[in-house]
Amino acid sequence: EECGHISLSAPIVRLGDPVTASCIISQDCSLLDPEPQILWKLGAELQPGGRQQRLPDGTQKSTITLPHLNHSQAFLSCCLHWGSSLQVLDQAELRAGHPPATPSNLACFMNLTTNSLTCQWEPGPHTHLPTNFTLKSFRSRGNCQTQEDSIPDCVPEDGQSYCSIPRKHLLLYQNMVVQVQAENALGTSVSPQLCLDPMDVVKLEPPTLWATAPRQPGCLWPHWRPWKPSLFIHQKCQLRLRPQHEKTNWTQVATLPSSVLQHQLCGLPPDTAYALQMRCIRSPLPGHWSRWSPSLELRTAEQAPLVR
Amino acid sequence: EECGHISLSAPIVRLGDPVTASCIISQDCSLLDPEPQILWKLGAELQPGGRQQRLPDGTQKSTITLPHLNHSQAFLSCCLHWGSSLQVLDQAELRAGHPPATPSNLACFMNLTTNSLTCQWEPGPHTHLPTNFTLKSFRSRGNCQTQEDSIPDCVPEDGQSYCSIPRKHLLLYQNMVVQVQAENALGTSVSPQLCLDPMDVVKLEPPTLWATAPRQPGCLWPHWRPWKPSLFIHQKCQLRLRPQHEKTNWTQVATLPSSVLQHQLCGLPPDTAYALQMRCIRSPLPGHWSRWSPSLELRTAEQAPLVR
Amino acid sequence: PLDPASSLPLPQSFVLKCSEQVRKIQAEGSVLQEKLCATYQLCHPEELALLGHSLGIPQAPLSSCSSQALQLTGCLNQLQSGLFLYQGLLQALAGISPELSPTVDTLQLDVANFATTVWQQMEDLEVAPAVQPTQGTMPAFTSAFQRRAGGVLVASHLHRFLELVYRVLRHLAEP
Repeated sequence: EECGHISLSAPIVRLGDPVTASCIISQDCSLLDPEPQILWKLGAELQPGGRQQRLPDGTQKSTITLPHLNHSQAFLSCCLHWGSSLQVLDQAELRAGHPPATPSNLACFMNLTTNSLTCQWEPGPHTHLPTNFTLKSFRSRGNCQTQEDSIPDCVPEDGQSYCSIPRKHLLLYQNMVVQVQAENALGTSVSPQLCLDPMDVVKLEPPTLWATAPRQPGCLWPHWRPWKPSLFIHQKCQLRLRPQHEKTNWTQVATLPSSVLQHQLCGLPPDTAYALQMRCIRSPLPGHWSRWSPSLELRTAEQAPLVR
Repeated sequence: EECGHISLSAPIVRLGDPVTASCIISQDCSLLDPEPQILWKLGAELQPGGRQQRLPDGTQKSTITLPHLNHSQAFLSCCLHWGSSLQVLDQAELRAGHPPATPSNLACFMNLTTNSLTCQWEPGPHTHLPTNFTLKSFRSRGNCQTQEDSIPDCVPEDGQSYCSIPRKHLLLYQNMVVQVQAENALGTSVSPQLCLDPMDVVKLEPPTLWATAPRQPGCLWPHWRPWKPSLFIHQKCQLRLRPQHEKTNWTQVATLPSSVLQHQLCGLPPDTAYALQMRCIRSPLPGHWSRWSPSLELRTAEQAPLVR
Repeated sequence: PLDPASSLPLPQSFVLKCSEQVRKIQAEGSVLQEKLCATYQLCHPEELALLGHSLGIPQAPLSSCSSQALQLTGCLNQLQSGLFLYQGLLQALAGISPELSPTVDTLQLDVANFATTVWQQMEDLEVAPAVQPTQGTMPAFTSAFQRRAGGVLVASHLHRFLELVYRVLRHLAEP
């Protein structure tokens, strides 16, 4: 049978809230001293304010209220004097924190190489308590008014704010609803729902740019190839350029369907170095722009010497 | 019922050995041509030499012997002419390789940080066949003449030639027997047995060296601390030095018990830069030398100016 | 009468191995005590004596190992039984906490291995009792706090037990 036993009003409270604890000292422990004085320690500090009473069955009970628990974690000990030392008879772990804030900025993108839908979110301020995040989703139709068969919960690795739903759970080209739930001992909160078709949020990588020698002076002859895994997706691509090594603004020179794999740029000053970049987006179907490609450095051909 | 069926003398043979295969064409496949000619292909090449016969039940059977299978892997196809095309009716995978050589250079060391015994070996030449290596071990006594309780097999990760036996399977300070077995479709081989006490093969890390200002000219005052996880092991340590930046031979200046944590070196030319290194070994109990520590660069004190 | 060490031919390697095992276990025991203090503020075994008393945590006798009246066979017996007892006490701490379990498991394995070293040496010297000692009834730690407090007490008792053993081993190691 336990020597001393602490029971708590609640093991986990909101930060700053009060906590009430009581400790009952069993008879065979208090035999040494008929009226043992029960003492409380929070961490290593003695806590005044314990109200002690003798129960009908002869056991001693002390109750204490900590008005504001400001530690996210602390140990409350119930003690007795025994000879010259202070004996710890029981110890309870107190935890304090906040209920989870609503997860925000939920965003998803479809990864064509891993074939999975990765969603990420902002977890919100630290709650000081173990908080579980779960990505919940279900299949839907139209604009997500109906809930069709649900998809297994996606549980992120410890401490991470993203989760990847594997291909086998995805119904491409159909809308699905995605939502992230945060839960801890003090409550639960859910993010707003996202209604999306995984293929509308494909993460495109930029095309690969290269060039062949320009045919006329003042011209550039860039070529490109869309990112290989996205070849089946019709895209449109933007081409921009600016004089090399100058941090001037980019000039957007063309918007072309991704099936066009080269483009002649003329009317540029001869023998001048330029940096070119390209990005693409799924089109006409919805999608997100890829990043801009790394710069391709090209030089326009020199002016041919005028023969008099 | 299958159209055609190949059966092999053996799916896996030694490289260069012969293989015999037979192919039976069922009636409903050969209806098109009462006397269909069965053809063999190894990979994409037609193979002459098939001996064909009509079985009592009316099915056709062709048998072929490939005198020397020199591919570690090849596909043998049983085919029929059907109209203008050659029809593949069945295909068998042929594999050829070598039985495993005896694994050699089995060596083990005890890792004090992971608390596991890691053994490594030389797998021997490539066998061209899937070959499984297993580290087998059992507890023993004395000089490993007896076999006491066995230890679960340690299966290395794919393609690796080492395996770690976790602490819970180890009986420290007692001898155990370790052996590695290699096995594939063509045979099994085992390495010679190792008889060892894990604590006699501890892998020691070198001590940490530092220094305080030398007291007299021409002296150095190196200090050291044994590698923390090995503090419980009595060791002896060797100290060596050589003039800095000179690739001359090291001079061994002291062999000291690891409990001695500093050592004054004198009789050296003043104001001279030296590199010091130290290594340790379990002693007096058996063990292996640690690597030499990284060099500690020190300079002997200058000669005090003679006051006339 | 003093049972001189020489009457029982203890191999030098056995004494050296036992000394190393004592140092290894004491080092691990200190790690456990440091973690219990840092994580749960249970830093003083003397604050838990009353609880230890009520839980009935036994301590292992080493009366035959006192330097004044060293009785070697009896000492080896008590050492082996004591290690066997502490092995059981450490096992009773199972589930102490996810952070401490690895340390307790390693400690328990090392104590068990040390007990085997002693037992096999007694067998080799043909002084081993016919039957392995029994651990007796182990305390039942019924709460997380009791397992932590038990951890502090067992580590502290084990440390004192091994201090005595180390003194005997040093005495035996003297040429």
